[in-house]
Amino acid sequence: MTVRIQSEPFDAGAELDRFTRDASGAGAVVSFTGLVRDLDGRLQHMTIEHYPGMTERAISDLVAQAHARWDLADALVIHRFGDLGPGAQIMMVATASAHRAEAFAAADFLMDYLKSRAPFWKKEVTRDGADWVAAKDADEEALNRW
Amino acid sequence: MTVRIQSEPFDAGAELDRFTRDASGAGAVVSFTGLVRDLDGRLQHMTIEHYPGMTERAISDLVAQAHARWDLADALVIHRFGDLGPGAQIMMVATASAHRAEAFAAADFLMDYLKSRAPFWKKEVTRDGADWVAAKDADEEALNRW
Amino acid sequence: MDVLYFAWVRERIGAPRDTLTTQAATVMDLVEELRAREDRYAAAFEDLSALRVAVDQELTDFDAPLAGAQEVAFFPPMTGG
Amino acid sequence: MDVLYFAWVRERIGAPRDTLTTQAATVMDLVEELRAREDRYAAAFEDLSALRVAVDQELTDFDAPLAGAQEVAFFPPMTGG
Repeated sequence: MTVRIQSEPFDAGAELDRFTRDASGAGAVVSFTGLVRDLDGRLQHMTIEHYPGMTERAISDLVAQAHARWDLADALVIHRFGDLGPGAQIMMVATASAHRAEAFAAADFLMDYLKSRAPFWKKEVTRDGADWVAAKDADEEALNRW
Repeated sequence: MTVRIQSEPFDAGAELDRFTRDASGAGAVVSFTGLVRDLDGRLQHMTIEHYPGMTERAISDLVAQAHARWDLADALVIHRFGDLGPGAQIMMVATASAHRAEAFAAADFLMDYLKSRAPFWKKEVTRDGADWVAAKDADEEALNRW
Repeated sequence: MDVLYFAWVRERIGAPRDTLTTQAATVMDLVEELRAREDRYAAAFEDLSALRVAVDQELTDFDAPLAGAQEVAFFPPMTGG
Repeated sequence: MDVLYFAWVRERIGAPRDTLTTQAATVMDLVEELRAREDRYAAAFEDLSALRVAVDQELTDFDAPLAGAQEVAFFPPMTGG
């Protein structure tokens, strides 16, 4: 298990290659990359705040839950905080399993819970001002799938 | 849409980075990589046969179906044929969307259909001989999800 | 008409393709013609539930018509991905 | 006890944390104490349905006990991923 919370950019492709190499024998690797959307060109940057300490704990706990539910060879979570420009990579999740359905389900589960249960808050800064992104009902409801 | 059927190896990380860069503005990118399992060290190599012409057609058709069902910014399918050693990357799928659920669903759908509806056949060569991999009932049943 | 064979169907028949002229109206008629050719064909087409067929590169059924078809392919259930 | 604020809760209160001594038995008791401090606290805690709370870095409810707690955090619903 790898969980990294960092302000620095990361290279999703290189991370995927390293993860895949280390999980050799797994057969199936699923990755998710989340990017800053440019809001039709209005976005200047996004600021991500987090709760140091709790963030690592909460995510490690989610990964442990994923391992308990699915037959995973390995899992990776990287999440950035700080100021990110349009198009920047915010975070990635990767899962490896002998079975593609398990790798997909675990990555999907981790994303749903990271959205609503890991202590991150996004603020969008545009020329018109700065606004905290509101949590979506759909994201909360997505947790009922699991 | 990119569909590539090739005997040469590919670099999943570099492909993911290029795909993500080209799909900027999408917000969510999901990838799947399929690897040759080593069968507890017994595998010498896997041979993948395909049906040139039909393969490209069938996969382009699946990608078009995915675009019709989900709000996708882009999709990528790369699938190798020929002899592949243990741990080699067999294929990858990537999907990009404004919404993570759509990117996940489309990648999952493409994988289910690539398994059972794209004209590829796998043969495992071990010291004990060579055997065509049998299609699994579970793979056929997975199509009923869609 | 080109008739293509893949995977163990190709191995059992011992060739990747035949080019033939046929009056077969359906895939099933063509299968009967091929079965009558030689034992290796009869062996390859013994259990049709283990076979899939494509006509002009589209998956179809054994009762599909062959009028105008240029390429028919027989193979086991696919195992891609 | 450290009381931490994040996102717009931090902005509304104007500070990322308070260190205080309290006899509050539950999170709700602590909220009442904070509300009574100053208008900016009252404003931050006006609508509890818009807030979440963690005690010692575990998400919990407003009726959770505070016995032995060292760190309480208040924040809006999370928007990670």
